[in-house]
Amino acid sequence: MKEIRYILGGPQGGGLETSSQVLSWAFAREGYNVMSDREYFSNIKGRHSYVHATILSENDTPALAYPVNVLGAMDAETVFTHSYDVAEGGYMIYNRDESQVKVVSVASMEDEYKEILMKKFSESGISGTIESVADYLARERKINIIGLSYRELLGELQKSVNVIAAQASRYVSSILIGAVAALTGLNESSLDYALQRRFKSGEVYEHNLAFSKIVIKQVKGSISLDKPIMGGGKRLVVSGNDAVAMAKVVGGLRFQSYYPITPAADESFTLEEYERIGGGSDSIVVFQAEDEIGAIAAAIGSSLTGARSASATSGPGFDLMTEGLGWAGINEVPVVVTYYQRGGPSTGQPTRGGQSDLLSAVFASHGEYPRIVIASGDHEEAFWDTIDALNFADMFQTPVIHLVDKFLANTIASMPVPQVSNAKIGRGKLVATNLEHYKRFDYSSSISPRAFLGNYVMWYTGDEHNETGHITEESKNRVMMMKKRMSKINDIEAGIPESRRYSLYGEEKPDIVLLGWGFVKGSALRAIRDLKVEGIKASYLHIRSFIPFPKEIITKIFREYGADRIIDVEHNYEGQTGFLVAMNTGNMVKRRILKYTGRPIYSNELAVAVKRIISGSTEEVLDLGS
Amino acid sequence: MKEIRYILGGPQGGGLETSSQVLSWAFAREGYNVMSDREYFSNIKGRHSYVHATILSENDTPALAYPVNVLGAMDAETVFTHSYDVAEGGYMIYNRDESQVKVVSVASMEDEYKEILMKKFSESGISGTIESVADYLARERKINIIGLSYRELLGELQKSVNVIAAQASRYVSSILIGAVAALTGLNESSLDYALQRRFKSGEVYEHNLAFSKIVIKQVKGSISLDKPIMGGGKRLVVSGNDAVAMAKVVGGLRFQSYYPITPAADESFTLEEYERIGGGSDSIVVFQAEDEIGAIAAAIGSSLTGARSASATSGPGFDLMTEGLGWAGINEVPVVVTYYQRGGPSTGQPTRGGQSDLLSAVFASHGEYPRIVIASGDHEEAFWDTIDALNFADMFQTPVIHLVDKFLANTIASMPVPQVSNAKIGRGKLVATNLEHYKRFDYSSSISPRAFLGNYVMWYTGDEHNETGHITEESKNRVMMMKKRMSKINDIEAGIPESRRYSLYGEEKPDIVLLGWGFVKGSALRAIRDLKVEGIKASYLHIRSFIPFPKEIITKIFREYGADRIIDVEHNYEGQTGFLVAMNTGNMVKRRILKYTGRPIYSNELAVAVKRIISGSTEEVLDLGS
Amino acid sequence: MALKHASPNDFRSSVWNDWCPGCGNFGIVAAMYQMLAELNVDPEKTVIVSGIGCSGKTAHFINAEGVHTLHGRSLPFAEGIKLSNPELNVIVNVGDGDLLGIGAGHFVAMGRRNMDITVLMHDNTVYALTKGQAAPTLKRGEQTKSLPRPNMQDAINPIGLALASGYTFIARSYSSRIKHLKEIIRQAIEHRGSAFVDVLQPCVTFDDIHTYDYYNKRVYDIQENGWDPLAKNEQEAVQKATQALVKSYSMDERIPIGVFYRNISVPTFDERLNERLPYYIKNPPAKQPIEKDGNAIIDQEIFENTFSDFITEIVR
Amino acid sequence: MALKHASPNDFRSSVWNDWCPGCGNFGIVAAMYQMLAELNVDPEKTVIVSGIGCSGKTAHFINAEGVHTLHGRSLPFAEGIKLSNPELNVIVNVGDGDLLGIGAGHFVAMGRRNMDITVLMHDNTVYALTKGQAAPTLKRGEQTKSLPRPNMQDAINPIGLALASGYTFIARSYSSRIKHLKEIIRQAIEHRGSAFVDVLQPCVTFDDIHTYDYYNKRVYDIQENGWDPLAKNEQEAVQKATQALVKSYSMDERIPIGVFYRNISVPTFDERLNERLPYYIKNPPAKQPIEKDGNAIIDQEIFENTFSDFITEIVR
Ligand SMILES: Cc1ncc(C[n+]2csc(CCOP(=O)(O)OP(=O)(O)O)c2C)c(N)n1
Ligand SMILES: Cc1ncc(C[n+]2csc(CCOP(=O)(O)OP(=O)(O)O)c2C)c(N)n1
Ligand code: SF4
Ligand code: SF4
Ligand SMILES: [Mg+2]
Ligand SMILES: [Mg+2]
Repeated sequence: MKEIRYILGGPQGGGLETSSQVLSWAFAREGYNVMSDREYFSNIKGRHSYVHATILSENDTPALAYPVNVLGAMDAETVFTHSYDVAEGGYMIYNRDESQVKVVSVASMEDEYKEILMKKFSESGISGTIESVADYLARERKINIIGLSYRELLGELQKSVNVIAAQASRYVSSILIGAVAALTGLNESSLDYALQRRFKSGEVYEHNLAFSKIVIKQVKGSISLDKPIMGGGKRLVVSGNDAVAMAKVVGGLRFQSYYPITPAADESFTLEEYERIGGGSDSIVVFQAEDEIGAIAAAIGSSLTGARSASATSGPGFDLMTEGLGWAGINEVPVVVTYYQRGGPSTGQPTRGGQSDLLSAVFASHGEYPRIVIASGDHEEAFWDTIDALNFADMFQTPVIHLVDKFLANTIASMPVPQVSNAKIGRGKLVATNLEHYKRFDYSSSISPRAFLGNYVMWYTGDEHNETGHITEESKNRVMMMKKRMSKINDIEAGIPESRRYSLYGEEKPDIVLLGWGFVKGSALRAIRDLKVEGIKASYLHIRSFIPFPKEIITKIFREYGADRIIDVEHNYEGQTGFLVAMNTGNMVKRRILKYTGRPIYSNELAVAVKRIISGSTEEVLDLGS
Repeated sequence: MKEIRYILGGPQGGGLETSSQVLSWAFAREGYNVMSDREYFSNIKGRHSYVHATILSENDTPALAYPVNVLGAMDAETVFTHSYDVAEGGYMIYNRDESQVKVVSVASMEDEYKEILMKKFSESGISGTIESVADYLARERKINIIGLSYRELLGELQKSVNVIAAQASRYVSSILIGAVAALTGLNESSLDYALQRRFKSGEVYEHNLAFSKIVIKQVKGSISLDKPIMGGGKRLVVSGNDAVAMAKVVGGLRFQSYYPITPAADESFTLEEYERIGGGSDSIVVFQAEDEIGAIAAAIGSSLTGARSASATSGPGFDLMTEGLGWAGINEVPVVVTYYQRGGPSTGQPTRGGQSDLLSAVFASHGEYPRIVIASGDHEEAFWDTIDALNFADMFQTPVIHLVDKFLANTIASMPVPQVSNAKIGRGKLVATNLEHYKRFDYSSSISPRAFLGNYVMWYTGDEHNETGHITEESKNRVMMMKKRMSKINDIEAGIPESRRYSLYGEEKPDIVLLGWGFVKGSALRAIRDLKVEGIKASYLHIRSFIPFPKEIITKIFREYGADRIIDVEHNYEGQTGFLVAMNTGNMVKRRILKYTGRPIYSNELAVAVKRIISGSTEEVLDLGS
Repeated sequence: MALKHASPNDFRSSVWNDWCPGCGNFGIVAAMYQMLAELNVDPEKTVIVSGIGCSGKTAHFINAEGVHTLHGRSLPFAEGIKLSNPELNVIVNVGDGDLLGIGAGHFVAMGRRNMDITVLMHDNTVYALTKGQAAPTLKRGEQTKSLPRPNMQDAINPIGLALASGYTFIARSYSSRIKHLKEIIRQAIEHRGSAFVDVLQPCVTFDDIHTYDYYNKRVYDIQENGWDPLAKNEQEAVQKATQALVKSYSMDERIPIGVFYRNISVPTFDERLNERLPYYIKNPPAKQPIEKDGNAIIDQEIFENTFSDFITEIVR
Repeated sequence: MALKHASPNDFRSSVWNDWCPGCGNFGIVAAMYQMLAELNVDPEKTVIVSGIGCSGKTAHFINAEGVHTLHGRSLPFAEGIKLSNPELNVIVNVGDGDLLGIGAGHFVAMGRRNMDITVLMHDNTVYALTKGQAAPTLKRGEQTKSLPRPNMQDAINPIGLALASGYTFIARSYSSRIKHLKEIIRQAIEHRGSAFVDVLQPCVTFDDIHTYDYYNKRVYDIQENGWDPLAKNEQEAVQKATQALVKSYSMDERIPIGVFYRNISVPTFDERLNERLPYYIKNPPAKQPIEKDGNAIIDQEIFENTFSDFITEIVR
């Protein structure tokens, strides 16, 4: 097979994330492309969480899709939850000590889901025990069931490495490492490497290594995964949070303020870890503020001194930043907000993903000021977009909102090691030294030469002001200052070319054009390839910037193909991109594929939905995935 | 003349507001229609402020326009500032003791304006003293100059009523009352009435009355203002703030939270004054919160108990409310925010007007939830819209944003006394009593029956939840709950008919259609009448609701007249309504008349701009008024 | 209506509790179940307001009105509820990050009002639900499990802050002394005015410093040591407050729990309102009818009388 | 660069001052002009940060860097400035409504950090620029000119709140005792750490209670009375803090001014940061070059070394 997919599930806090990292590392080292999504509740311990990974032998971005080839279950809830997720001929690894556990007795499972499952089970003739599920899967769906006694395995571990029972039980999640390694025939050396990478040398590493060998011996069966195409070289294996953090370091960030919020906070922790840049005398100040209002205010204050400054947050925090953004806007302060979208509205689905914050980002804060809003579709884009965001902020002296989402943030992916020589740093228009009288808001051009606090006396105010930054309410000045400030919109239009605002993939003369952004990318690219096999010619227009908007290309595709052949694909309810398409081009989006369950759009459900749309449906709402 | 206009100016805090109120009352009592705008700096004492009023003998809404028939100046700055505002044949009253004061020496005048004026003066051959201005106006512009010695007048007052000099000087602003009364031949009894109304009986009343008589004797000249058409009955004379406050009382508001902000706060003070409803046992709790975050949170909390609840704020405060609004949205809480727009962005122009907060109101808060956004164009609309807002909130169980602006808030206008029997109160779907198990978010319909805290056990959470209000992250429930909640958008579309969303005025078969909202109304109505005289047939489409949007009528006018004959008129830079027109109908606005100086659009400049557009201009930016 | 002879279990909701096994929050909710049962409160007249955090889930675990609000905003939500229906018994369960970090401004403001609301702060020294960052209760230099470096900010002294803000009942308890906690909660609820309880709550997942062991060794009851927290007038208030402050500073070796301060000389906010609006407590906003057969209850006459200052009769 | 022999007038900006005649703010800004001149500071190295209110305009009246921020947010703006360029001398002029009303959360937070910033609170008991509503410094029951009813909320004790929040320099002065005020400002600026000065400032337009007369009769200097506010270690800190608190409560008949508390045993935030980032003070964020000829200063080698934990070599 060119690719395999697996789901590993277990209770939140049970070590699953670690297992998934180890496997990602091991596969990446072999030269596979890896994409591993993590789904979890807003909960610290006990609720069901899982990783959903695709391992691709080809040199392309893997997409998330169903069904999977392997389901590895730490606990009964995983078996129940994902019973219908495995492909025919696939494998399920579970704990046979739990064979008699019943779905009704799984306290941590939400009632809503329990009801759905029990209904399905009864339709499938499943009595409700783990055993009955396993039997059904083996019988009806030709799935290879591998029931292991986790108790016995841990017993063996105990014997072989001399740990006490309580400690051994911490290794349950490692069973899944062994199982996947065994089925895919992962090189032992790669596994060893990945374990070392994760645990360094030491006891835990050794126990894990020993344990994986024990498990591998027990797991019968194999999946023939093709050898990877990539033959050598270096790869980066990162989460979206990490990719952004790295790029901020490269891009010259020197101040990051934040207030903890899922799924943004991990970016700040990574920055904190690498705060001493290259171990030298340069460093980034990472500042935990008392709230997001303080975070944006501090980032703006810092930016006034000349330090590249940013914050990272999610919906609730972003709401609190809106007033500050307006101040940055009227004062022409470069500042970047990395906006990690999650399921909204309000607290919503704090650990699930979404793309429903687009409009609130585009229109944040009262009044009018120029701003830039860009969005990233995968880890590589996120890396380079972060650097762009910092440059754009300086170039246009205005706030930049960089939209990413929880899917990206928490997905681990392999990508090329960035060539940092490609990372250009432009600080924009800075003032020449030794001026007699400095005017921060000099009318001579829309972008006035910038000086930093500490060098010239200057004034800033959130009130409308004159060239020197003092308050004035005079009408003519108001018109001039508004025009100067707002005409940066033209500079932005001119300075960020249309080609930077989108990417177009797929067929040259498509029957159907998918329109999407952010994390839709991976699944859309895969779906159009799959559709091609079925004889459907589709292309994917990936929006990378909302302000400035890719007006020309969108106008062109509407003109060339007509609204009926354009499908907006988004992780939200309203198809928000459609609003911006109308606003910018006057074209009304007529067909939509939407998903707002907080789970990512999978390429398989997307392909099916596209076909439904082709057959006449105007809107498809997706809901695959638990 | 059918109408007269005057400007009265003086230092902020110098009693001007009072003089203007007295005159408004006096004219209203005579049966005139009155509209009196107040322009002032974000300053407590000393900066130039002025009132700009139109007194109309016909039974129609007066519009603000230039030039004026009378300029009454308390101080030199007023003379300089408004030198070019008086019509030929008009009057200027000033303090001849200040004849030698020079424009350069007026410290309180902003440098930007001083420069402009000095340039104009030198072009007009004015040397720069008050006297030189007066001479110029008399000579070149046929303006009747009435120079009074304010010192002598106050001296006379001192003699006649026996006050000390320091006290007498407080009456400078009253000179303007006398002057306007004298020129317009205002009935003495009306003036007496108005003074009593303002000061009750007592010394200040008496001094004012005596003083006005002294002044009237000195003022030579007269303007023949037609007798008013209205023959009797009662009239309301209110500011926009007051009209909204009254309507909240009538509409059943029982809780208002606020944090002081210009120009919203006066509404809350009026509510506080009338907190004991009709003097009975009912009352409104008016709560000064610690900030706007607290204000919206408290209003939502209050609403959960069943009390009709609202807050009032302006841009900076609204930004801080966005997170709370999202919570109200996901929890389906009726709550009203009266949004007084001022000049933005950021602190902007705190005491000036604008309409630049439309998009931020329409898209406030991350994620997606149903909301209603309505806007009022004059005092009467503001009154009835306030009651609608309260009803809509209850009917659709969702936040309602009621957009007004500083122009409306601070303008005093006469209007009919509302027939409160027309004020219907609909509390929406309430739960029948004595339920066994209450589910706040019952799926049975998009609007679930509502119960109040204190009656049934129920749960609310900002997280996605199930029917009982407990958190759930399950996918199917998410889809159902989103659909239930968001489909209120359809209920809103169905429940608020298209005809409620706009008003159409003017010619049946127009050459030009003006599109506007809010305070544009008065000037637009006047402008289309003036244009008619010049042979231009225009109509005015007044948008009263943005969510739901008047899609049908706008689609219709674009179809019938074409984009080239539709002009968007707004108090902002971008023509924000155009974005919403595109979004809702796919039509792109092509012509715009915009003003963003913080001063209202005057009917005369609007008419001129319309003609320019007709002659081919695509955008006109207005800047009349100091 | 109140349950007859309510048992603690009657106040347990049907929602599965997903706190980590061993979490100190279990002790807090257990004490609440017990106290609500003992007080035999009406579940419909008792509102549990919470913020966002592990602690915020408390509202869902209790069978009473539950309002799970926004991070940092539990107090103004609670105040709105109380203001419009003062008959309701309002209890706030809130995290230390939520209350004293993002929510500190509201905390200070409520003290100034002495609103009759009980605030139970789940003091676990971390932002638990976001995975263990330093909360404002963590001392400088301490490095709990998930901190990459020792904490850089000083801890707030919650008792000191409550004193400065004007809370009239200020206490501390400990989640695993359930009996003590329960009694403190009772007193806090029964106190008329703003009551603040700092509940020491081990977070077994992220806080490896302030463990059960840590607290068990250190806590002692200041009432057992004879401290009388009661202030009956303004003078006593200053005296008790400063002494309470001195007590609150000793947190390293021995940790005082118990009632630090109780001031009964300050009118509550509903009393203050009732002075201004004489029918307020009897007839609060939530209980007033606002319509009759779909019409406003304000008729033309009331309207014109009320707003007579704005109305003029045209006289020619 | 610093002006040679600067005079107070050198620090006066060209902006017309539009405060009401007689406003207490004039005294504050006069004291600042004098002190800035005496300290002979560099106008470019001195940043006046202000909030929104009459007080907020101060930044425009002073000829030094001026950052007039948002209502309630002056402190986090100031902190961002200080954090990225600790060389700058950051002084905050802020209203009492701004700092202790909407901004109270930030006030508490900064105390925890002991950032080396001076906060001068213009204490005029009202929200002046919005026309005289009660600020958090106005006592309950007081009814200043534009209040329709007596104030319903209790006043904050600013000294008490600053103590509870961890400020290490806490003082009070009075706008018309310019010499005293000037000296207090000097000490506040010279103090290393978070300094808070409660400046009594008559608002002649809206506050008819706390007039010059009112204060002139009541203020007395606690230093003249012999109070030594200095705490040199943690133990002294508790002792001085509680005594300072007792002093701060007496506000009705006689109003103490002077330095209430000064603690030199707490490291400032830049010192804390410097421990973690050893070159921080010498080479802070604002001073680091981030590009060379338009390229990132991080080259491929540094990048791969730094992030080696994320990089793998493909091995088949
Ligand atoms: C405005 C906003 N910012 C950040 C968050 C993210 N957040 C969720 S829980 C939490 C921390 C909770 O800590 P604490 O209040 O101490 O409660 P605990 O989990 O420790 O009980 C944060 C910061 C949020 N929900 N809203
Ligand atoms: C978020 C926000 N809310 C409200 C306001 C309106 N506002 C302007 S000045 C002011 C009060 C200022 O009072 P204070 O801080 O005491 O300063 P003072 O004018 O008394 O010096 C307020 C509430 C604002 N600018 N921003
Ligand atoms: S993370 Fe800590 S506070 Fe949260 S449930 Fe677990 S132990 Fe309790
Ligand atoms: S309103 Fe008060 S604080 Fe503001 S300038 Fe006037 S006197 Fe000063
Ligand atoms: Mg906590
Ligand atoms: Mg003040």
